Amino acid sequence: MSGETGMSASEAATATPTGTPADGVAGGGAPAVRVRNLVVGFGAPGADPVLNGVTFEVAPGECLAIVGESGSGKSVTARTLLGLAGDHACVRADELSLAGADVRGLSEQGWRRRRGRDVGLVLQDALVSLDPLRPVGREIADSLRLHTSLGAAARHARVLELLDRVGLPDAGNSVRKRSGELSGGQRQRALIAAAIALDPPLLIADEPTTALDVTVQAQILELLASLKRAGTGILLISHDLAVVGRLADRIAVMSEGRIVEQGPAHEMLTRPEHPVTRQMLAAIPVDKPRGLRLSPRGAAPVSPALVSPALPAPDRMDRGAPPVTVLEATGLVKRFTRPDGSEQLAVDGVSFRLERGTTLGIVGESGSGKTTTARLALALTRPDAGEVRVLGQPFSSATERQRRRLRPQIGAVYQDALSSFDPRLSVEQVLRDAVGGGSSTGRGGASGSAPDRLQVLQLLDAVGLAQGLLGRRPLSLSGGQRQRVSIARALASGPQILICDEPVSSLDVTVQAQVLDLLDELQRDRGLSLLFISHDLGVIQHVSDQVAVMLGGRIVETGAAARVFAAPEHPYTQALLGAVPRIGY
Amino acid sequence: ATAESPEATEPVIGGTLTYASGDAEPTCLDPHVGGNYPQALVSTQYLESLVSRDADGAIIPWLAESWTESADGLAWDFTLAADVSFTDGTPLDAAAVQANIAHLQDPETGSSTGYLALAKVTGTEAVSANVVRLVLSQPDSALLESLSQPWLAIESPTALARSQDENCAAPVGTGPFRVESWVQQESITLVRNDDYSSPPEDAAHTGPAYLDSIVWRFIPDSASRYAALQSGDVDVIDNAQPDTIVQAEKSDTIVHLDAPRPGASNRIELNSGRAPFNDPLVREAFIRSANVDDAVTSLFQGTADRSYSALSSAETLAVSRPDLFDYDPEAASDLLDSAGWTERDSGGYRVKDGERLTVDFPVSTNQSIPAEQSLFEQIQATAKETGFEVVLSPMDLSSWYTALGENDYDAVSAPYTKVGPDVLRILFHSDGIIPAPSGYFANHSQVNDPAIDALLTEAGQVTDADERAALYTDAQNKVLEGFHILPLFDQQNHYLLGTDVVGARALPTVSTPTFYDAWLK
Amino acid sequence: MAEVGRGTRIVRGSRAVQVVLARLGGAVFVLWMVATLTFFAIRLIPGDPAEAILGGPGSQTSPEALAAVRAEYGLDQPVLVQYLGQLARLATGDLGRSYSLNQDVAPLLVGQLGGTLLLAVLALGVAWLLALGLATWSTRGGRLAWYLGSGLEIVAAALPHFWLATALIVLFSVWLGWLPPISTSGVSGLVLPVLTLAVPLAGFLGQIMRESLLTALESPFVLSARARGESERGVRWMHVIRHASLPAISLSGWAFGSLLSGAVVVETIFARPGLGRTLLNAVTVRDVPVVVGAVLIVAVGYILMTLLTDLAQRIADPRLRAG
Amino acid sequence: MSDLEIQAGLGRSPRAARSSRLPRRFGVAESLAGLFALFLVTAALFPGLVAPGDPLGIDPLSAFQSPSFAHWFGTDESGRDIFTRVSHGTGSSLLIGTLATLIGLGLGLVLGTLAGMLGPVVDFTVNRFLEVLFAFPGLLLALLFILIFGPGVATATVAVGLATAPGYARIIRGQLLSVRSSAFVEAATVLGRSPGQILVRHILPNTLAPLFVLGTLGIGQAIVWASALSYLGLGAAPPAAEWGAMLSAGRTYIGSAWWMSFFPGLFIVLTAVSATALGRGIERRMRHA
Ligand SMILES: Nc1ncnc2c1ncn2[C@@H]1O[C@H](COP(=O)(O)OP(=O)(O)OP(=O)(O)O)[C@@H](O)[C@H]1O
Ligand SMILES: Nc1ncnc2c1ncn2[C@@H]1O[C@H](COP(=O)(O)OP(=O)(O)OP(=O)(O)O)[C@@H](O)[C@H]1O
Ligand SMILES: [Mg+2]
Ligand SMILES: [Mg+2]
Repeated sequence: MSGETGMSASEAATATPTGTPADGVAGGGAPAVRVRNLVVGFGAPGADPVLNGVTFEVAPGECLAIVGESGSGKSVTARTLLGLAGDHACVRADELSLAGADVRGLSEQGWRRRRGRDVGLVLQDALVSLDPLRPVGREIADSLRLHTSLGAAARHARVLELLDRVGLPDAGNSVRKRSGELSGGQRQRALIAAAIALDPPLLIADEPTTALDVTVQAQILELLASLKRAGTGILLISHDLAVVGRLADRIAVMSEGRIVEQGPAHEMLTRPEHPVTRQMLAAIPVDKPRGLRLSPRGAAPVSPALVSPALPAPDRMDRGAPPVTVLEATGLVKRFTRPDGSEQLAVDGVSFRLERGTTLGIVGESGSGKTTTARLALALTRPDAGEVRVLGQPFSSATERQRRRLRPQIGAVYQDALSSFDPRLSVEQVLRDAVGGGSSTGRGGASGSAPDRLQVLQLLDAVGLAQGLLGRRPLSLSGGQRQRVSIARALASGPQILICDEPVSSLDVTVQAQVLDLLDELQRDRGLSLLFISHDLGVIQHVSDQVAVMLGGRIVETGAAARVFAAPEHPYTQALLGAVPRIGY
Repeated sequence: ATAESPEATEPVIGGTLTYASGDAEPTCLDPHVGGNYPQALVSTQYLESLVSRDADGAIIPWLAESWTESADGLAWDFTLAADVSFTDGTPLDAAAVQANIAHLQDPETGSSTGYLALAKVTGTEAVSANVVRLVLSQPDSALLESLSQPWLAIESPTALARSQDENCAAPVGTGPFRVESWVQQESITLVRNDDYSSPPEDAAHTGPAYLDSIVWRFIPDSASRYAALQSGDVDVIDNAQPDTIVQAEKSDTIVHLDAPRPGASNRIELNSGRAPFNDPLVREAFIRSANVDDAVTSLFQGTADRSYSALSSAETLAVSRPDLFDYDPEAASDLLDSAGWTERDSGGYRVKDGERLTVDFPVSTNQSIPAEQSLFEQIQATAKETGFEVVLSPMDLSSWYTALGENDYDAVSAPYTKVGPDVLRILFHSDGIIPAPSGYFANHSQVNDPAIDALLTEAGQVTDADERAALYTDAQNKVLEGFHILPLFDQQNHYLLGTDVVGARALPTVSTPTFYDAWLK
Repeated sequence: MAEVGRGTRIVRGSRAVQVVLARLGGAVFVLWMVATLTFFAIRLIPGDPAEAILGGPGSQTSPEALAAVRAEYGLDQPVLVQYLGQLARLATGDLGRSYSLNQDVAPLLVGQLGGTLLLAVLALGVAWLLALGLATWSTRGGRLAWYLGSGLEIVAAALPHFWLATALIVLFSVWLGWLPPISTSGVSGLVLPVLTLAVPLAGFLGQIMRESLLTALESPFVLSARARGESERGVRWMHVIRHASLPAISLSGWAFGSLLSGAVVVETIFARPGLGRTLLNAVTVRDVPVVVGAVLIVAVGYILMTLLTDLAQRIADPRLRAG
Repeated sequence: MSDLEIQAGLGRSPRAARSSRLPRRFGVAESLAGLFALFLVTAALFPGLVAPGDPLGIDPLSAFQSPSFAHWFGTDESGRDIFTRVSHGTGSSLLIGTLATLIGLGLGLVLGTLAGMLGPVVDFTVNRFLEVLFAFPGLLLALLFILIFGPGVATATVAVGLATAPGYARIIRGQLLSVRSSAFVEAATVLGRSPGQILVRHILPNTLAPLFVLGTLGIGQAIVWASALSYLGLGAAPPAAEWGAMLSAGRTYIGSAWWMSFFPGLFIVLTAVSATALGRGIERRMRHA
């Protein structure tokens, strides 16, 4: 043990990244981490553990991906490997070794000596994983300060070297910047730099790309790949098989605290055995043709009996009828003044038409103006120029009073469903309000007319929610359930148009699949017209008839989905397409 | 422990004494300006008057070594002590005294106390270099007593010639100390006058004072003040609270110096100028219904004696009438019945044709120490049993003045400190009822009795001591028998000294402390 | 994650000037309103200022004196004239002449200011230390520490100054005899007043610091710091403390105001020269110039303090600078 | 920012708020606070129950008695029983606190709503006005008010209300603005709700709900304030059994009779503390609901 720690800090610091995985394995021979039958529980020992017999190992220069839906225990696994499972967590394992050394029952000091040296961690949420008050340089230098005897100057030099290595542009400057001044991608790189400062044999990346745009995501994955080549063992954690596809050597699928299936990446992706794995694979929207189910039947049961007969459902597939434009935007422009007073064109001359029964997908990176466009379409903000027409009638130019007539024709689904609910209201109240035209101000479930109640039930059923949820408050619902409720609310007034701003971005792939299917069904059953906004090209590709690609407030390319994805014209579109994570290589 | 300090040991020269006053900080150190007790307290250390008083109340020479009154009593000649000079070097001579009288009578000065005391003085003459003559409009038997007060102290004419601000900041006198510096709101520093040569006859020694300097501080909060004395941060405090005095009496590190102020006793004045107290029966009823004795014993814990007189016990001419003021609820009830206040209302208060028997009692929080205010509360409580509703309303000084000015009170307690029985004239002569333009007047009980007026006016002029005594005695008896006032106790004036302070005493004039003879162990 | 720092410097510059100007304008307006309000408020008080000017325990004012005073202070003129006169003088930085202390207000108050500022600043500092100490301690020790800590904070926040002061005097001066209750000279005399002011404030600050401390402790960046092998102490000193301080900093302006309120009581009890005591006296004797002057100074102090606070915040929190 | 905002923990991050991993705060403290509050209310409504006897009845010969079985809290300078007085004082003290808080909240509500609802111009004006009020330290504001309308319980109460109003106004305004710009209000607009409906259904309830907590917290502070005024001789007039007044009366005798000022002070502190504890408790419940 003392010999272990004897592998002195300075060596670690000066150890230059070695070339090939082979060397990595040879160096020490021991796997970077080996876990056998790990059990982690919180609070009462009676309560069934969060992790239940997890077993895996990662060799140096190898990448193991743990994939599982939200709450399956991925992050706990990650934290446990660092001895950071939490104060009142009880950890048991037949084996738990880092770089060959048993770390069970290690003292706090012992753990501290290993963290960052034997194992580095890159956290889920890059945006908040760096101290916003400290220059990233200091953050990175911390690991060196803690584990090496390097002087300030040496540390600084090393930090620059690291920033270079993770490909942060103009390291000299970035060192002094704080995370707030860096873009998401840059923060993630900085974070990785901090994690690999001492070349730990193992790097744990917990959803390193979830919050990032596809192009950035691709770059980060590439960076991790280069580290892997340099001999670092990588434990990659994600809820999206497609993401890990291009990096992982082996994949472990986790569900409810267990690893249900584990094997070489290729096998897992091509010949999955376990239903969970299958379901995950099925859930990936990329390259799945329009209308193909992503989630297993029954995930969202729809009993036709209850579907409200409010609208005749025109068959989307009938191409005979001439297209009717339900929503039309022409030359929309929206400026914002930044806090520092400078002007910013959030939306710059955006025009589009949405035809009845079809889906117009708007894709673009963060900040490209998608939400603003949506808000303009909903007439929640006044355009500085241009106009929005609904069903051929003036919308954005009308007064709110006049608009109110048209409002029932347009429903909206938001990215952050939770905040779009009045925190005081229960699910039932929310839906009643939506149904009863706001007339029902009754707090208790009892009040309100019977037809109202029937309608509410129909809505619930339409979005595949159990009636049991009626009494709950949105806060206590899962992400998927919330999104369903908000869709139900949007449908309440029997709209023709549904405007969805990133409806699935905060959900993990499996849940996302269910929601996408739900929307698809609803569209078919009710002849809805969807304006579907997302930053995820895969999703857009799956759901859209027409596509518009936004960049910096402009629509750089638009056209039929099939055409755009088959033969993208604009280089940016091509870049996006190139970056989309795909299964099968 | 009491103030008798062992004189056995030799006085130690030097040292600095710290004095903490509970009174408001003066806004001007020259007692000519305005003229209130806080000024008197501090100015006693650096200013001196023409005459002083000894413990028996007899007038004794000070800056004036002798004086003569003309036969008609309209002219007084004062012979000034030889080779005395002010701390700025100006010699003390007739001209100096003239300048002071002029200064006091000049409206610009804004003198109140001194101004009123010199009401009868119409002019001054320098008979010779060291003999000055005061010319009067009428004989004034109280002249010497008036002149003995600190508010009429003699200051350097050269200093008086300065602007009022300068003079207020550092008045120049002949006293054993002089004003070195004054940091507003913090402290006044006094240093020894090494050329001092004019101690009063009753001083314990001659020549300069023992102390190097005195630091005069202001600590309004009584608890903090006492704490400061206990912790030895200060050597002397004034306005000591009864309970602290009792503690001090027990302790062996603090001595108590009790020096009741001269002039009026501390009393409640009943406003006979309006109902209900315009009825003598009701006045007597109130007085009989107030259990003052128990209150005084419980509140002052033996530090103050009950008074039955209009005058302070410091006044030799004070007439005391215990028989008039004993607590007798039955008698009180009978009196009220016979006065027509027969019914009682739900609150148990007497009622007469719809009117409740209410006594409005504005209390000046600046002028009444807490113990006094508690005393009033107890009177309120006991008087209630007989059916009086006493409404105590504590207020700040200016509101209090206003209330009085608008004759909006039935009972009030106001101190009046003045040397000699002439205070009776100010308090009970009907002239004192007519408010000055300011609304201020001294005759709060609004006694309007020609007989009393006559007695007081005459007493103010006769020169024969016995005659004067007789007149004042009659006047007092009339006032007391008319139940115009409810005497409580002597105007309290307690000093607490650390035992290391030796030889401090209060001047018998207005009982302000003097540290001329004092030294620190 | 809007990209930061795209705004052109020039625009930013002119913007800054605008902001500063606006701030100044606001400040002047506030001062003017404060002056006006105070002036007329005092005017509404029943009674005769002339009385107040001559008034003092046991003093008997003569008509002549009053007349003289009225003339001297222009009290015989119509209120509006007096008001305008006052404003005009204020504009020239002349706070007029005190009724009761017969000296010029400006120098008087400036003289008093020192003591109060010293008190306030020290109290603020001590409060900060107490609050931080308590918050950190009670968030690291177990449940007991937690209950104790938050309990202490709430109690402290509820302590009235005047009661605390008395308690402290009785305890430290009368019973233990460690500290002088009253001494304007020397540090020992400062201890009790400063404590009296600091403890309740510490209670308030502590309550917020605890909240933000927790937020910080739970935030991912702390987790990743730990993952680097950072020690508990390291985590607290390198990361958490600063985050915990931010909201408290933003409160300092308010805290300063409350300290001045407290100074009124504390300076009276501990017989310290200072603005608070002067103010209270002035108000009770209706010394208009002093009150107006003092209030103005307080207002200026408050405004400066809020400006300083903003500045401090920007220094402590780069995110604000980024805008 | 006012002490209330601090206590109400506004600007507290949802993370800290939701975090289930904190120890459950004040489970104990709350119940204690509740008990004390219960006692106070009883004392306020039926002082006779808690302490039979006349709070004003004097007994000069048994003055300055230290706490004993006969007199739990001792007696004061006039031999009045302090426990009796403290108990009978509860009513007035609570009343003062509550009324003052109501006044403050009322004014704050008016100002806040004006600022929050009636567009930028009004908002600007009101904000300036608030700034002015903030530039007065609360105590001074109260002092001025009292000096104009004369000391006394009524004026003291109003004064405290006045002094606390700006704080409330600011909180309410902030609350209003955040609610108005919240996503769920937009959602309601999208559903085609009229401004009136939105106001009634969403904005008002979500704005007013926190006021209850503020109120609870406020009462404690208001009582402390009022007692401070009484202490400066500007509140209830002696011998009225009001805590602040008793406290200041007792201070004179602090050296010899500590109990005279200790117990009234203790009750002030305890009341404020329990109010805070309860307020916090309610607040947390509301947030976790
Ligand atoms: N400190 C803790 N105390 C109690 N329960 C915890 C704690 N940490 C995690 N859990 C529970 O353990 C389960 C797994 O949590 P974990 O964060 O590992 O899920 P995850 O797979 O990372 O989900 P996501 O993809 O959303 O990050 C969750 O139900 C969570 O509530
Ligand atoms: N209310 C606003 N005030 C100022 N700037 C705004 C506002 N709303 C949006 N912006 C700016 O407009 C640009 C476009 O914002 P928008 O939210 O439409 O982008 P987005 O495509 O929705 O990004 P994301 O994918 O992250 O939601 C961004 O740079 C943003 O900073
Ligand atoms: Mg996770
Ligand atoms: Mg968006």
